[in-house]
Amino acid sequence: MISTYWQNIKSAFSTSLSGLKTTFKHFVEARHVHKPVGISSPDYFNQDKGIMTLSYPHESLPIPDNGRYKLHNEIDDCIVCDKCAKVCPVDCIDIEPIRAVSEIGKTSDGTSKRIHAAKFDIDMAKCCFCGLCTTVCPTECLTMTKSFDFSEYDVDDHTYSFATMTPLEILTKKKELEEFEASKKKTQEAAAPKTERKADSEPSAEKKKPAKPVFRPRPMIKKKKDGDA
Amino acid sequence: MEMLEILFYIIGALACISAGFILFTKNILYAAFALVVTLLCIAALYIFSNAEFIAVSQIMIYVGGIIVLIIFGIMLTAKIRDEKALVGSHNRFLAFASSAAIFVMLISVIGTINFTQYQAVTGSNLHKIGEGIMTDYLLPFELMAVLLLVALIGATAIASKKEGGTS
Amino acid sequence: MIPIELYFNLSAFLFAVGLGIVITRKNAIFVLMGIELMLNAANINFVAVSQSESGLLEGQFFALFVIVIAAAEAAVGLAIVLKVYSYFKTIDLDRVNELKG
Amino acid sequence: MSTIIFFLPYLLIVVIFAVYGERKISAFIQDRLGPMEVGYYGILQSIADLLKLIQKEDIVPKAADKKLFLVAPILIFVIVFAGFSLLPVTSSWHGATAETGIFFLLAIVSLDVIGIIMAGWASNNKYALLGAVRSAAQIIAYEVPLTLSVLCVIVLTQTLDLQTISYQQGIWVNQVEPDSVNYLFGLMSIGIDITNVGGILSWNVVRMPFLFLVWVIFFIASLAECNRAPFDLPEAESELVAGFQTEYSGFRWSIIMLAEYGMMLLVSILGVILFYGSWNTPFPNIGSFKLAEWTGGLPGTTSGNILSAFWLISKTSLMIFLQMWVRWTFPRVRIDQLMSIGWKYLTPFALFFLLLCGVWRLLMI
Repeated sequence: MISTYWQNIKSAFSTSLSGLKTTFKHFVEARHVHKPVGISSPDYFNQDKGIMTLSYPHESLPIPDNGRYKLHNEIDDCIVCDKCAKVCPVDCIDIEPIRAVSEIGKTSDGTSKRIHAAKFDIDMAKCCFCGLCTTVCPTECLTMTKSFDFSEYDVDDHTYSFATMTPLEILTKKKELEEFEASKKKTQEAAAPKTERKADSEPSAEKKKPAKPVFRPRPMIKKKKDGDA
Repeated sequence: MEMLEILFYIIGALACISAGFILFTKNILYAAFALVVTLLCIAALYIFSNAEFIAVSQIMIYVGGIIVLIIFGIMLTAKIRDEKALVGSHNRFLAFASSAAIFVMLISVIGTINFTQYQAVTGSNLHKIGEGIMTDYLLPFELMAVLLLVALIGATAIASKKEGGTS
Repeated sequence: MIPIELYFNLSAFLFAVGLGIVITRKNAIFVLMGIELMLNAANINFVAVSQSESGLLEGQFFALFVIVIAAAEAAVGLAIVLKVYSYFKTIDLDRVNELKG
Repeated sequence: MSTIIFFLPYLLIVVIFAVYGERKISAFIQDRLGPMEVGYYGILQSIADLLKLIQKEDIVPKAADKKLFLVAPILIFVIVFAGFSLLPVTSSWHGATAETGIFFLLAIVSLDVIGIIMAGWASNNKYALLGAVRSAAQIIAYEVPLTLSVLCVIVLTQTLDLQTISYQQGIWVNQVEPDSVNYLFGLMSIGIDITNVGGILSWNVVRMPFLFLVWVIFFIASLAECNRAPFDLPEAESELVAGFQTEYSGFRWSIIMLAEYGMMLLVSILGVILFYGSWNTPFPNIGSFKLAEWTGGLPGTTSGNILSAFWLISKTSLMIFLQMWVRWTFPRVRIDQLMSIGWKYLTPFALFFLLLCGVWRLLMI
């Protein structure tokens, strides 16, 4: 009974002092501040004392180059194959293709481009960062970048448009396609026998349908922000 | 009138007003806080009469101790919601008559006293009080200490929850 | 200096008020407060007299003892009030009228 | 000249810097940066907070007792601030000449309960009332060891006047008590006269070395009196939201905060006066190096005033730092632990040291 009393006093003093010592050590070590050094740096584990906090907007840890954050589409390399939109589990990619009358160019890896992208929108507000779209992309034009800080005041601003075509270009391309289809039909009508004609005319009629909503005004046409910190 | 006297009248009036407030208020908690004001005013009057030690004792024991006890008593026996903090009064006529009679009697008796022999002096009397407590008034002082201890234990024993008066 | 009559008159008034509180109030704690007020009124007289030239410190000693004993009285008194409250569920002195506990 | 004209602005400045300092100290102890955005290194953060608090609406809960609710914070502050009226600032500038200085300060500390209970009751909120009752129980319980530890010093100094106690701990003691002699450790039998050496050797903790342990008791009890961590049960935010201040907002809440920091400052200054030499310099006179005279300054002169105020303020700031350091080190104690620390450990030891101090005093004469 009595011995526990004295033991309590002893332990109270020793634990209090060790606690005070610990906190004072940290207080003194607050002279050191952690540098924004990434995990890839060899001296990442050498900074074991001092202030851990980074004053974030002013400084931030370097992101590895293979970070999986904001999606980016290199539209010059895109062949508008629509695979990414199909594989996306949350349907955040919205593509409107216009078939070109002829090959319009080549991507950097040599694939020929045959479809214009009238619209290539990615809604990053919906994106779940699974990265499936980047795996299926045949030309590797759709990639995930290391830019992670792209907060906006309006959720609509999270829709990023990668298509570079102007409304006028879209109209011209559509007209070109229509003319091409019409001329193709004529040549086909002229060349093909009558029985085949019916079967052939149907897909062309189908093709015409999506051409109807020629241009929808997009309120959120916005320059892609360069969010790399 | 000099400054000190004006101050005395103000404090005396404050003491009377707050005491009157205790008499007429219905809310018991307001009464307790009015009693705080009265007791503090009385402490100030002690300082006027060159009794600093008594004044501080008054603040310490009365205001810091007894009033806190009383407020605790009020809190444990009344609730702010169900109007129990409001307390009525009775025997008003009897009370008025007897207090007025006592007041008049006291005032008339005080009027007959010759106060000229009591000339106030200033100066420290703290050491005298200390010496007095340890010499001439040692027995009452010790008895007071014992009484306080007994009262403390008694109060705990009475207020403890156990039935049958053990402890 | 302040004439001693003033202290005495003030003390007489406070005593009368304290008496009034003790008589009119039904609540036990109110009555206790009235008693404290009366004790204080007496104390004022003791202290006022003790400032005289002959150094009658007896008045201050008496006041000191009164203050301390009032503390003891309040402690015991409030303990009793709490006990009464737990038994009668009221501290209205008119309704606490049974002797058999 | 009244010390109020010094203490009112000083208290405000101390509160502003203490709030900032508390945030920074807590941040550094926890390896954080603390406020960084407002001003250089966040130095204007507490001023921004103050502006925010003043702008806020003064809300009175519907079920609250309006009059008491509005008065309570002001009462708390007034009571705490009354304590400052007695403290000395410099060697020749002191507050009210009260013979019963310390006794009055202890009374002030116990008066504070009234305001807290008033705030807790008037809020008409369970948490507020629980916090107020806890606070009252705690303050009354810890008044006993606090008073006893102060009494240990009083036994040695033989006076209740704060300015006399201050003079006794330096080389100017003969200005208030002619012909008194200070011996090393206060012991006449050692026979080393240090009346003219002064410095740290004449501080109360050195005059009676056991007073350091008494100061530990005083410090713990004063933490409990200020309701500061680890004894901040009345405002235990994890259980009682904010205790008796739950319902307060804006200006009135900042008044309560001001009173809390005022209480910290009050007990810090009191601790410095009683144990650590008040406004006296820590450097003693060594031979012809009159360090105590150079760094202390003759009372009454300009340099004396400035230097003594500097020593008092810097020592007090150190004490406040200590309080903050303790706050950010220890977790909150439980209510039963609190009571057992107060009654079973601090009070008996304070009584024992009181006896020891009495014996020491007998050796001093």
